[in-house]
Amino acid sequence: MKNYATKILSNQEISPGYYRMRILAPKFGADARPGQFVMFRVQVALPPLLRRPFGIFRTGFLPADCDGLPPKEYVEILYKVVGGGTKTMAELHAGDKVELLGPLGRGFDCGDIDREKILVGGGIGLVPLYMLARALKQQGCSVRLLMGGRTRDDILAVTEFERLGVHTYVSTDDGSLGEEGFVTQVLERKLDKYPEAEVFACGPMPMLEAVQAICTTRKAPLQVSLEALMACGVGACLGCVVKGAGHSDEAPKYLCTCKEGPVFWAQQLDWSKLGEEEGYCEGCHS
Amino acid sequence: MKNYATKILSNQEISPGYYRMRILAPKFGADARPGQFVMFRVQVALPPLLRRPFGIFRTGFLPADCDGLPPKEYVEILYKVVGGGTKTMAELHAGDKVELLGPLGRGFDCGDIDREKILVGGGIGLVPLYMLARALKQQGCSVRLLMGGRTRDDILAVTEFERLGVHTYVSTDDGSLGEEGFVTQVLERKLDKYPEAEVFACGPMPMLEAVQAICTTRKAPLQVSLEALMACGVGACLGCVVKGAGHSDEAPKYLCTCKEGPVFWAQQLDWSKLGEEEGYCEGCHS
Amino acid sequence: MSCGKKVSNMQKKPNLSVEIGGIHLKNPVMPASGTFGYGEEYAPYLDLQRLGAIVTKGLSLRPKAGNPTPRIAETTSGMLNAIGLQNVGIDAFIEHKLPFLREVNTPVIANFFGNTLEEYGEVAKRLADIPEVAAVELNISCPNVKQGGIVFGTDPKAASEVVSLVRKSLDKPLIVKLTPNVTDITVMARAAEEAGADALCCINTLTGMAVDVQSRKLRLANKTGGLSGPGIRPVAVRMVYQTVRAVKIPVIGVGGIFHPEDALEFLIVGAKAVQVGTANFVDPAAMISVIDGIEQYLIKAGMDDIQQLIGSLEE
Amino acid sequence: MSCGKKVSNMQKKPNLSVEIGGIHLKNPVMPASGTFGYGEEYAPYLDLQRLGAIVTKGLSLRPKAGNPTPRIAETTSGMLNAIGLQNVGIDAFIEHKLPFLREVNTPVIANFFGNTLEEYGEVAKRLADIPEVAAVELNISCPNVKQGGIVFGTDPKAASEVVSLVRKSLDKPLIVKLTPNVTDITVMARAAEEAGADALCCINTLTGMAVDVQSRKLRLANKTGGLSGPGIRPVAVRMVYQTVRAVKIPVIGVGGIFHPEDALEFLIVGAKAVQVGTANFVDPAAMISVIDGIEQYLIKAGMDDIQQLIGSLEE
Ligand SMILES: Cc1cc2nc3c(=O)[nH]c(=O)nc-3n(C[C@H](O)[C@H](O)[C@H](O)COP(=O)(O)OP(=O)(O)OC[C@H]3O[C@@H](n4cnc5c(N)ncnc54)[C@H](O)[C@@H]3O)c2cc1C
Ligand SMILES: Cc1cc2nc3c(=O)[nH]c(=O)nc-3n(C[C@H](O)[C@H](O)[C@H](O)COP(=O)(O)OP(=O)(O)OC[C@H]3O[C@@H](n4cnc5c(N)ncnc54)[C@H](O)[C@@H]3O)c2cc1C
Ligand SMILES: Cc1cc2nc3c(=O)[nH]c(=O)nc-3n(C[C@H](O)[C@H](O)[C@H](O)COP(=O)(O)O)c2cc1C
Ligand SMILES: Cc1cc2nc3c(=O)[nH]c(=O)nc-3n(C[C@H](O)[C@H](O)[C@H](O)COP(=O)(O)O)c2cc1C
Ligand code: FES
Ligand code: FES
Repeated sequence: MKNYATKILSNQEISPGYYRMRILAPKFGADARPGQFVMFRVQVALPPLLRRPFGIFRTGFLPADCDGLPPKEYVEILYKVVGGGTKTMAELHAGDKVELLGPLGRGFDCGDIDREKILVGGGIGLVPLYMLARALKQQGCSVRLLMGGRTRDDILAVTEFERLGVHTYVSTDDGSLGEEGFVTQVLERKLDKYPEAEVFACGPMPMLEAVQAICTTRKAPLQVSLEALMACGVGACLGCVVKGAGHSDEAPKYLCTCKEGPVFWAQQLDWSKLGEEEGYCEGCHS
Repeated sequence: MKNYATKILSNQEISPGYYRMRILAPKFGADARPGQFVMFRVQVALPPLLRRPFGIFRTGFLPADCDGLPPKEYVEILYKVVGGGTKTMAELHAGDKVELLGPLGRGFDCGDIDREKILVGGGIGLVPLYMLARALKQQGCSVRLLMGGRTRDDILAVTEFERLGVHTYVSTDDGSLGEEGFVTQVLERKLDKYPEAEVFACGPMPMLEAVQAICTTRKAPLQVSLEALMACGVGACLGCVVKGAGHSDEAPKYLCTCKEGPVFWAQQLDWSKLGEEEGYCEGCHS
Repeated sequence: MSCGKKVSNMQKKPNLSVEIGGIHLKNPVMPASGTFGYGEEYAPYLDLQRLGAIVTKGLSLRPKAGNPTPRIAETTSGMLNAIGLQNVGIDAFIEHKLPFLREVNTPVIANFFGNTLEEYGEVAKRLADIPEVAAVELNISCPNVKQGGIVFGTDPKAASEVVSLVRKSLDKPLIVKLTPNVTDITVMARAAEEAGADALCCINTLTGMAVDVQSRKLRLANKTGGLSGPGIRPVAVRMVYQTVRAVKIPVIGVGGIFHPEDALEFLIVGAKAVQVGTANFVDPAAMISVIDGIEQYLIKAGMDDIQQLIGSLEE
Repeated sequence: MSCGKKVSNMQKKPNLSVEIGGIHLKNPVMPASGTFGYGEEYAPYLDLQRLGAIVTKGLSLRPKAGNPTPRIAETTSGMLNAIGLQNVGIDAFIEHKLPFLREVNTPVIANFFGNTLEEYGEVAKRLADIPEVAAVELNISCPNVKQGGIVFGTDPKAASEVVSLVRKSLDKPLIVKLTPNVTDITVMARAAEEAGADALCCINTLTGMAVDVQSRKLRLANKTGGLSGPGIRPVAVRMVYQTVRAVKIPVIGVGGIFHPEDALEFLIVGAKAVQVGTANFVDPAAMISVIDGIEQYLIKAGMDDIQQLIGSLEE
């Protein structure tokens, strides 16, 4: 957990509007746990003023170059261009200076090694699931990824999950890739088949709400990774709070998404009020 | 006179801390007169907020590329890195988008074709003199450039003047290039020899003051190009004013550097109060 | 696809026109006083006929020399100015500036001020007689010149006095421009409304200061200056929101508008029109982009009249 | 060359220490309340011992939940916040936060507020008993919470009352933090001084607002929020300049400090210390750069004590 003043190794568009950026980060991998994130400082000059939070897609090493230097360790993030900050990021090049704070936050609990794992990702919400899938596979778990998106363009990095040995199921709202329909339909089918499965989800709020409803009915343990507007990322500003279970106007119970999350157990949260303001709202982004 | 939304053709360091930038600007050359300037918008994003004024060093055409396209017309500026804006400019690359407002302001009066011309440049103050020298040589005048600077590094583009057929005389405060001493000493010698000469000067305020004193004593006609803080460059904000001849606190006479200048006849200005705040102060830049 | 394009091409252009205190503007976008000279300076860079109105540099009875230099300083996302209301005076305005403006088919709003209560009244009387002046904008808020209005603009009684006097001196639409440097802008807004203002304009600049740390001197000869630019927009939007809810007369929003979205913020909270200031220096065509951007927004939102946008904030 | 380096290495380090209302700070740089949590949050990123002081998030008698979300919005070179003074309350502060702070060799300044006059008095009494609290900072200026002080901070009589009460309730150094949302900050400054403040802190956030033009909703659930960041610095410098000249007690400057030069502006106009707020979010080590930068400036300027810098403005 530190601030890396470092540089970009590569930054490429992987699907229309989606980018993959690799950032030099020696010794980052040893610290990072699945579901954690980083606060990315887009450029030394303003704007944007504030850093932007991004999930850690993975950490890794670039093979040693012909330059004879040792392999370079990197953090990889996947991001979607939604506003000024991400637009600026998409214009950055290898060699540009950036800053990174992390790894931050509370990641996923890997759960019971013997139970089936179902990972549900919606669009860019897939990001924190890769490190999780890798960790689960290393423990020997059986892992399924249900990946949903509006169209083909929103389906990212699925082959990378497959290479880990994860069973992947793709669905799109318009049927342009995989099954036509919502990822939650696939979830119901899989839970019919594996009623003991543990569920891990990240994606737009309507998806998370549907997943929560399904898991509650079926008593499947659920962890969700949330998003929120963040200024500090370390628990200092209290800007990123989300309503906890039992929250009321009289007795408010706010949880810090950056420090107590971004991953929460479903039962920690007040789902009746969650969708109103917090969480990742893909709709608002367009 | 218009706003060019255009791009950089090249941007190179020509001496430590000094840069030469070529900017694509079709049909710019036909409008530009010696001594005029442009308002350069460093980047579309902030900061810097305001445009920065730069003298037009020259306009020209890049030879037609192997791409078979017609020759590209450019505006060339020379700039010295002194603060945030110029620092950012030094980091720009060919192809980067920029904006240019111009040509702006009142340029030099070419004077009497039969009289000897003496151009006095101090450091980056040399910039507006190149187009002037070119115009004067085209008219068939005899032109001398007295170029001064603190050290060798401050002596710029002299060979370009020589190529025009201008007689050049270099002096540096530390003697690291040309004669050791102030450019004003050279001026006195030249005026001894050519008492009928007309003088054109641009450079740091102490230099301009010394040049003005010499020319007043010898009754040599003098035009100076001044600098001032500018917001608009077109006469709208009144931020760039300089004290005119006869200025007093009771009856202030302000002249707009951007619109009524940047070139003034020495007798238009109130020299007793000029050095206090206005004009190019190289000392303040470091 | 081409079908979609055809439809949007055929779509009727939304109505952008607004009324401010009885004058009709073809759209709600105009320059902020002091950032657009007398119109002429920017004529090479944009079509003045496209503007909702042209607002002049602040005028006074006699020519005014303004402050010593340096008069401007750039700050983070803003600029400080202490021009000191330098202007040609009402006579030279009529003689040298009006002939140009007369040829432009856009209403002229004359911004003005006085050094004393009486002077305010006298300038108003002079402006009353100029047919080309469609409306006047009374600056009671300039923070740069000691006699230039700071007393009027921060004290409701003084403001009321000067607005009443001007109201009596001319029967053109009267816009009163308020300063943000007050504890409660609604108090000033109501005072101006009661004294006879037809519209209000919020905000003038915030008083600020900057230091050159190398020389350890202030960066403006006048010590303090007025802060303008993108950095002040949140304060301006807040004050327009408050003012709109405090008075019945129209409010013009100004402060840090650079892009169409910035103007939309003001219109959505209830401003009937907007002024663009510092942005003109950075992008002389900023107002044109703002006008076009508002139009496009209306089309996208399915609104055929800007009235549907004004005050459309969902609360 | 190497000779020059040697000399500067051998040079005695300038003295950066300052006194604020009787407490000794090793340097004049500290975090602004609410931007540094309770210190612990930033411990992984900088050495807390290097700071002049640590200022806590605003504390109240009982835990406070704060405002609904969204609570923050980024604006041009600034941010709006409407956290709503969420804090753990004085008991949890003592139990959970103090143990950590006790181990850090840096004075702790407890920022606090109340919802009523009486509550202010009660928090003050509780803070009086905590030996680790070196000084208190009384927030009479938070613009976000209706009962959170806006009345106290903009009315000299109310401010005087609350400062007097707190003064009677504890005998630690008392810093009063002022709001910029007033017509004349010197009136408030003098009221606080007369009521017994040992030092003043200027400024808290400017009240602002931002609109999401797509949804046509305000970007903060609380509607208005406090504007902070680089954009407000010129306003803050001006108010510190005015306040320093209006009172005899020390003034702490705060508002938009990101770089050493920003802090120097405040010190040169007369602030005895500075606070860094929003910058901590962007660069957790910002305060360290500011401290180092001030030191380097003093060396270059040939000053061996920061007292030579403070108030060194040439006018
Ligand atoms: C813990 C966490 C992990 C995240 N991981 C990823 C990731 O791996 N890949 C990715 O593409 N995005 C991720 N995000 C979202 C990402 O931070 C935002 O998309 C980004 O900050 C938008 O910046 P911008 O300047 O482009 O947009 P802005 O111009 O700031 O805003 C554009 C829109 O995005 C919304 N928005 C802005 N910031 C956030 C935010 N922090 N959370 C949710 N919505 C926001 C705004 O409300 C607005 O509607 C994550 C957010 C969090 C909190
Ligand atoms: C008509 C005109 C023509 C000019 N031509 C050239 C040129 O050809 N080449 C060149 O290198 N420079 C030229 N200048 C100066 C150039 O505009 C400034 O150096 C530049 O704006 C500094 O920007 P900055 O952001 O790097 O510095 P800042 O951080 O803005 O300021 C750094 C220092 O430079 C001073 N400064 C800033 N702007 C100006 C200005 N407009 N005039 C004088 N001093 C200023 C500041 O007071 C400060 O001391 C010209 C200026 C004018 C008015
Ligand atoms: C250089 C300059 C000169 C100004 N002169 C005047 C003036 O003469 N009269 C006036 O009412 N406002 C004047 N203003 C204030 C602007 O009209 C406007 O209220 C303010 O700049 C905020 O808008 P902006 O952020 O878009 O610039 C001036 C502003 C600037 C920057
Ligand atoms: C997220 C946030 C929370 C804040 N909370 C408090 C607070 O609890 N008490 C207080 O007196 N000021 C609070 N402030 C105001 C800051 O202490 C400071 O006065 C202001 O942000 C200006 O400084 P800056 O521009 O350096 O951020 C808060 C500011 C921010 C941005
Ligand atoms: S982002 Fe600041 S507390 Fe979570
Ligand atoms: S720079 Fe605006 S009037 Fe000259």
